[in-house]
Amino acid sequence: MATSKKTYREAIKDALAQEMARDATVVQIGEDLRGGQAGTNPDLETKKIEAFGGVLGVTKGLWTEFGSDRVIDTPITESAIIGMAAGAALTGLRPVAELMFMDFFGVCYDALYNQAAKFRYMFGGKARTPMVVRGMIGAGFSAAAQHSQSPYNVFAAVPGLKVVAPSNAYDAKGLLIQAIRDDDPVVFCEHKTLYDQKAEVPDEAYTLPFGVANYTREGDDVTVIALSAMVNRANEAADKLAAEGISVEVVDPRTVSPLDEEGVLESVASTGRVVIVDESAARCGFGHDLAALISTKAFGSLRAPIELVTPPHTPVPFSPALEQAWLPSAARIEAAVRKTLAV
Amino acid sequence: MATSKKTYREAIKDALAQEMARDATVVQIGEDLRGGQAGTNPDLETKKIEAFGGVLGVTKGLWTEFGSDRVIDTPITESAIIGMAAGAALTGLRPVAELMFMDFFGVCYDALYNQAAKFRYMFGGKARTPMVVRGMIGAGFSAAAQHSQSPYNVFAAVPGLKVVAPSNAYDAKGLLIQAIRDDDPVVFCEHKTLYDQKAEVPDEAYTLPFGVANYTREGDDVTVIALSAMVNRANEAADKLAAEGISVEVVDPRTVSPLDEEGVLESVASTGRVVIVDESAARCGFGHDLAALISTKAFGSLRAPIELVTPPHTPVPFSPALEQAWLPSAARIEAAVRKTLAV
Amino acid sequence: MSLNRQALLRAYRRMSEIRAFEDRLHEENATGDIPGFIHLYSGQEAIAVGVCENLAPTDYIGSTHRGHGHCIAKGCDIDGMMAEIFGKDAGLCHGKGGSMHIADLSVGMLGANAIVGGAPSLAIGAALSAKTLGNGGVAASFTGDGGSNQGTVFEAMNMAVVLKLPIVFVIENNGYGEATGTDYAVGAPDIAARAASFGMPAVTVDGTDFFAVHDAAREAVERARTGGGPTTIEAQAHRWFGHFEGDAQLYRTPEQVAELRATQDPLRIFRSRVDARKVKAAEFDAIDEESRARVDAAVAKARAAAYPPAENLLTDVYVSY
Amino acid sequence: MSLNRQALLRAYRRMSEIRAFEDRLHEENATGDIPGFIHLYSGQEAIAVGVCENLAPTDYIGSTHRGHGHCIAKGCDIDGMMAEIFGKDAGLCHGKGGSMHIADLSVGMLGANAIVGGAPSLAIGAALSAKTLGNGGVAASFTGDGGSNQGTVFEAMNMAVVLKLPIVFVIENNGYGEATGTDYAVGAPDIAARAASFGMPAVTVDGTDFFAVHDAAREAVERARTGGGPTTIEAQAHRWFGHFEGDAQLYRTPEQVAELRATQDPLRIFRSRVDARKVKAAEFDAIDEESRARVDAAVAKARAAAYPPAENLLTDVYVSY
Ligand SMILES: Cc1ncc(C[n+]2csc(CCOP(=O)(O)OP(=O)(O)O)c2C)c(N)n1
Ligand SMILES: Cc1ncc(C[n+]2csc(CCOP(=O)(O)OP(=O)(O)O)c2C)c(N)n1
Ligand SMILES: [Mg+2]
Ligand SMILES: [Mg+2]
Repeated sequence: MATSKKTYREAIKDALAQEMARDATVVQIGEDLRGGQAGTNPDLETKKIEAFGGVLGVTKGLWTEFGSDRVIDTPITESAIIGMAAGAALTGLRPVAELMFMDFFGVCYDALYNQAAKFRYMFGGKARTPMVVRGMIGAGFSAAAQHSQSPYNVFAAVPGLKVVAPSNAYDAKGLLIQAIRDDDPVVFCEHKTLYDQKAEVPDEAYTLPFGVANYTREGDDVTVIALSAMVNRANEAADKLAAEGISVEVVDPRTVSPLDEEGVLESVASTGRVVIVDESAARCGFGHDLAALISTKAFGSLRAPIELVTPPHTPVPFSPALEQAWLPSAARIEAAVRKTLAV
Repeated sequence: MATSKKTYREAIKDALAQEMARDATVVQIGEDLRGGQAGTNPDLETKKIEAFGGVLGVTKGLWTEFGSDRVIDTPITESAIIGMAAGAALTGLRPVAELMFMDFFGVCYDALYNQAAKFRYMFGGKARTPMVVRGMIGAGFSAAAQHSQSPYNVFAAVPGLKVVAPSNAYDAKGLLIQAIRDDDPVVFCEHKTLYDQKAEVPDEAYTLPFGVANYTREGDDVTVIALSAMVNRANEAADKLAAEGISVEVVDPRTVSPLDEEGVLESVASTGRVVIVDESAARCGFGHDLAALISTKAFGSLRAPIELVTPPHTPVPFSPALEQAWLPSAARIEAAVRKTLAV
Repeated sequence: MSLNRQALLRAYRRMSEIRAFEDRLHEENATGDIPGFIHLYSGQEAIAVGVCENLAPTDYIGSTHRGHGHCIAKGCDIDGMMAEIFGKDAGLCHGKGGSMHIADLSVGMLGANAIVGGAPSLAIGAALSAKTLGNGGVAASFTGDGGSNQGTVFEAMNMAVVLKLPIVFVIENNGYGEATGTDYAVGAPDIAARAASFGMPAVTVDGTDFFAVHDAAREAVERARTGGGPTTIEAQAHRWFGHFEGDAQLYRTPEQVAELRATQDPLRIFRSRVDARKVKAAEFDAIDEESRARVDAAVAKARAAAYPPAENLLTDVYVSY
Repeated sequence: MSLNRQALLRAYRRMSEIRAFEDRLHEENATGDIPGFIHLYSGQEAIAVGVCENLAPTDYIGSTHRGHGHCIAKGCDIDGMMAEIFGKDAGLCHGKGGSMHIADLSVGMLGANAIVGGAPSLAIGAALSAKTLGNGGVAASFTGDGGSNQGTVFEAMNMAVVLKLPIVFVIENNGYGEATGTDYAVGAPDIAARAASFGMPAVTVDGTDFFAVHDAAREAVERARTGGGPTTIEAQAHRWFGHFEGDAQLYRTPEQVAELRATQDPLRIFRSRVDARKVKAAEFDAIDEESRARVDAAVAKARAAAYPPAENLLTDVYVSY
């Protein structure tokens, strides 16, 4: 397969465009998806300005290519967006809904967690709800407390939902295509600080399976488990430690749900020491989920206490000075690795 | 203090009535709170039928005592209810909002987690938001997938929220009075299967502090941590095991957030064996949070892997046959205890 | 009222089946053998049937906690419904859903819904599917007067207008949300006018009158099917039982309910509106008899049926995981 | 327009300060020194000021992501605002909130809000406090045209009607929600009429005309204060800058913006409507000069101010924990 350097943003757009071209039942639903074209500005109509692709810029070009019936621009009404996507998924479409910031799940969560996620079970297996909810997660851009959260822990707690959080452009494309083709509702979390990061990405469509962790680097001494933007920080710490001869294995689960339990446990079994890095929450987060998994199922192979590196139990602060301290840093990961080795 | 046998329901009602009498800024907000009196049925107006106190029956009598201005009956619009409560709390009231079933948080979560919980931090400490959101949690009554959940794990993940889940009438009254007097937003989770359970409860007002676990029974061999309705099941298992000479300590954290970390760790230190029983979730639940706490902070004292007893990763099924299998049972707790002892 | 004899009989049969189903459930519930909560539809039969008689099996509806009537009207199997309500494996949802989650996509029933106001946004999704796939399909959602105050309902209305979706929003105004009067909870002078202000045609009809509902729905469905966008129908009809089985109904007197049953019976009104030369009273009586027998049989089967096997607890969460 | 000289000068000063603040932020943002996103209010000054001039410091407002104008109009300290926007410890929220969360309860400002449609339900809470405490207070909420489609906004309107709360819902219709036109996203023919259908008085006013807004708001606030319940005011005025700083504004031409600035300048319109014998042009000029100087000083202070110390990360989450 031919590949090229693509940003995480481009990789996502690629996935959307290729799946829309392949399957006429795939539609995009979201706010401002044809921004610049909506409304009835007479001075613009003739100009054929390309829609800017939503505030994320991710869908740029899709409206021009597929038109208003498949790139569906909506009012600012997330509850109707997600509910409509769920209803459409039940009845023959494969909608991809853009939630912009995942933080907005608070205004539309019922449609996702009580409806879409539960249809199949409540209806005794007689429904499928193939939909994707895409949106940004993550701190780092001074977007403040209501635009910087990473609630994938909340989504992963919901039986019926699948939850994906790619850490690089290659994974993003393959996992998003999988998400669109998947017959279950998928929450696809895009970290806002990764959009401009590039990787070598195949030009053609490909899928990556859910529930398969990626060992972004292999190592013998300590397992560091990290997701999404935290993977870079983990690798940064690992680089630093490698210079001192400390060999760190970095495991990126890629999908929070399903979780590659085996992949995680295997690495833990081989190193016996674990650092979990997680941006979601200081309480009841994905990090705690991993710690529970390991402490219940790999207790025997642990040679040191698990180290959990999360943000503090505070909202995300606005000021960059505080926000940088809020985020798990490479330095904190490094310190945690050393701590597990000191036991 | 004089005490009397009271149901969990009566204890809660007691707390509400006494706090309303004490403090004129305490108001109740919810659907159907004066049901039976609302509307303009001319045949009823003269009859002065007592409001039935909402579908939970918990607020029965309050409307008669305090009137429509303090027992505020609302349309079925949870997002406006919680938002209104948050705004009122910021500006001088101490609202108690009844959400009926906590499962409904999906239609109003923004007001709780993005607004009320974050005001104080976002506003640099210049706000207080003394509000309580009360509602039912829990499976066991065949209320099916959208009326049987226990999302306190989701709430506990939110910095700024406090989360309470009493397991008996005595705790319910003391913790609810504390919640109303507390200056932070509190989510108060009432397990629907506990409403008719009785305990000896002081007639006067009293508070129980948040963040203080209750050792419902002391023991030497294994620590069982359980919350809300699971406490009864844990004690049931403990009774059974006691007959065989196995001594189980049952720790009820009572508040999910703040969590009595010390209280939990102390027990674990003394027994070295832990079973965690949790109804919230099979992934990213409160049980995982506890397991993470213990495995990171009490690793050295653990003599066996932590056992985690949760429901499966499925929605709550309707049919009693399945629902009973869904709920963590005394038998499963018992088996888990034996397993930790077998190591 | 240009329905032919066959259509009249079919419509009456549906209404009669709903009545028999609900009246019987009222009795069955008293035995304590029905798990959970049930909300009965008696008194509102003409609404569900008046709307659904205008829909094809390939059209979709979204429903409420008070969904039995909608299910029957849309063609759900009565045995399957009854078994579901009893929590049995033979139920339409294999006992996993219960009364508040009965669904059958094969007849276009997107599910009862335990979240008040849940249906409209799902139904506009079905309408979007129809529009996108260009199959001429139409969707309808049912919401109560209480539920009509939910924000998501208004969002769905606005979305439907903006996207010109083929949908009919049915608001069933039965005077109460639980024990709270519509006159208290709906601040607007008029539910239909409120919907109209979102930019769509909206009408109010007598929900005890099948023909009034049917006419309004026919017009609305036609408009939707021909690309004319959404319509709201507010249909007014009181329920005869409590909010749920167990409701003491403090908010109204037994006399008021008796009066209701005497004067606002959708079945009796239906009969009175049909020319006795077209359909004889005995024919209606026979249908009622058959409905009761149909429901008898369903109850017997449901009671005899097995609960779901324990291993089913873990199935049907995902298509694949 | 029965305002005295002092009131006129005060109102103009507020509008002038908002203009100076926003125009300056536009420049400051280009330096790259402002963290996060900012949404500027230039062009809409008459709305915030026209409303807030009718409110006492003890009255409350809830605001939006485009909140600087509301903050200044309600009396927030300009130095504190600027420092907050720069993320400094001297900010009104000690750098923890930023542009989208500026709040100062001591002057009745319940916070800008990064959730579109967030203010109305919070503001009815403030109105409930006023009603319950019987202190004669009033609340107002600001929401954009885009936000006016959010379900929670309609819920708040219905609740306010039902409980007869002392509140004014201000809908600022500036023609766009991000890059999407109001004519597309609002399916209703008329935002104010849609609000009126919920059972309250609702008017549409020219949001570039301080006096039109002020008159409508005075009436609404009076109604609220005297127990007459809620009112909605739709005020129409375009913003001059992009949705946020960085918006390429593909949806309108530079010529359209220039035309806007030339013909729909709320400050110029204000001046033109005031009798030159009452206030001289030079006086207005002097106020503009002072506003710019005020903002100059605020920027200088904000730039010189310290970032919050690291230990502040953990404070102010709870009152007690
Ligand atoms: C979001 C949500 N809020 C509250 C409830 C509890 N509840 C169930 S039915 C009901 C009353 C609904 O009234 P209405 O919409 O008029 O329907 P009706 O029962 O009259 O058919 C309420 C409040 C719920 N199930 N979901
Ligand atoms: C719930 C929610 N949805 C979407 C957004 C993203 N967003 C921020 S501002 C905005 C446009 C708001 O438009 P409008 O209400 O008209 O206000 P304006 O920007 O024109 O002042 C959007 C969609 C958000 N912050 N919150
Ligand atoms: Mg009703
Ligand atoms: Mg706007």
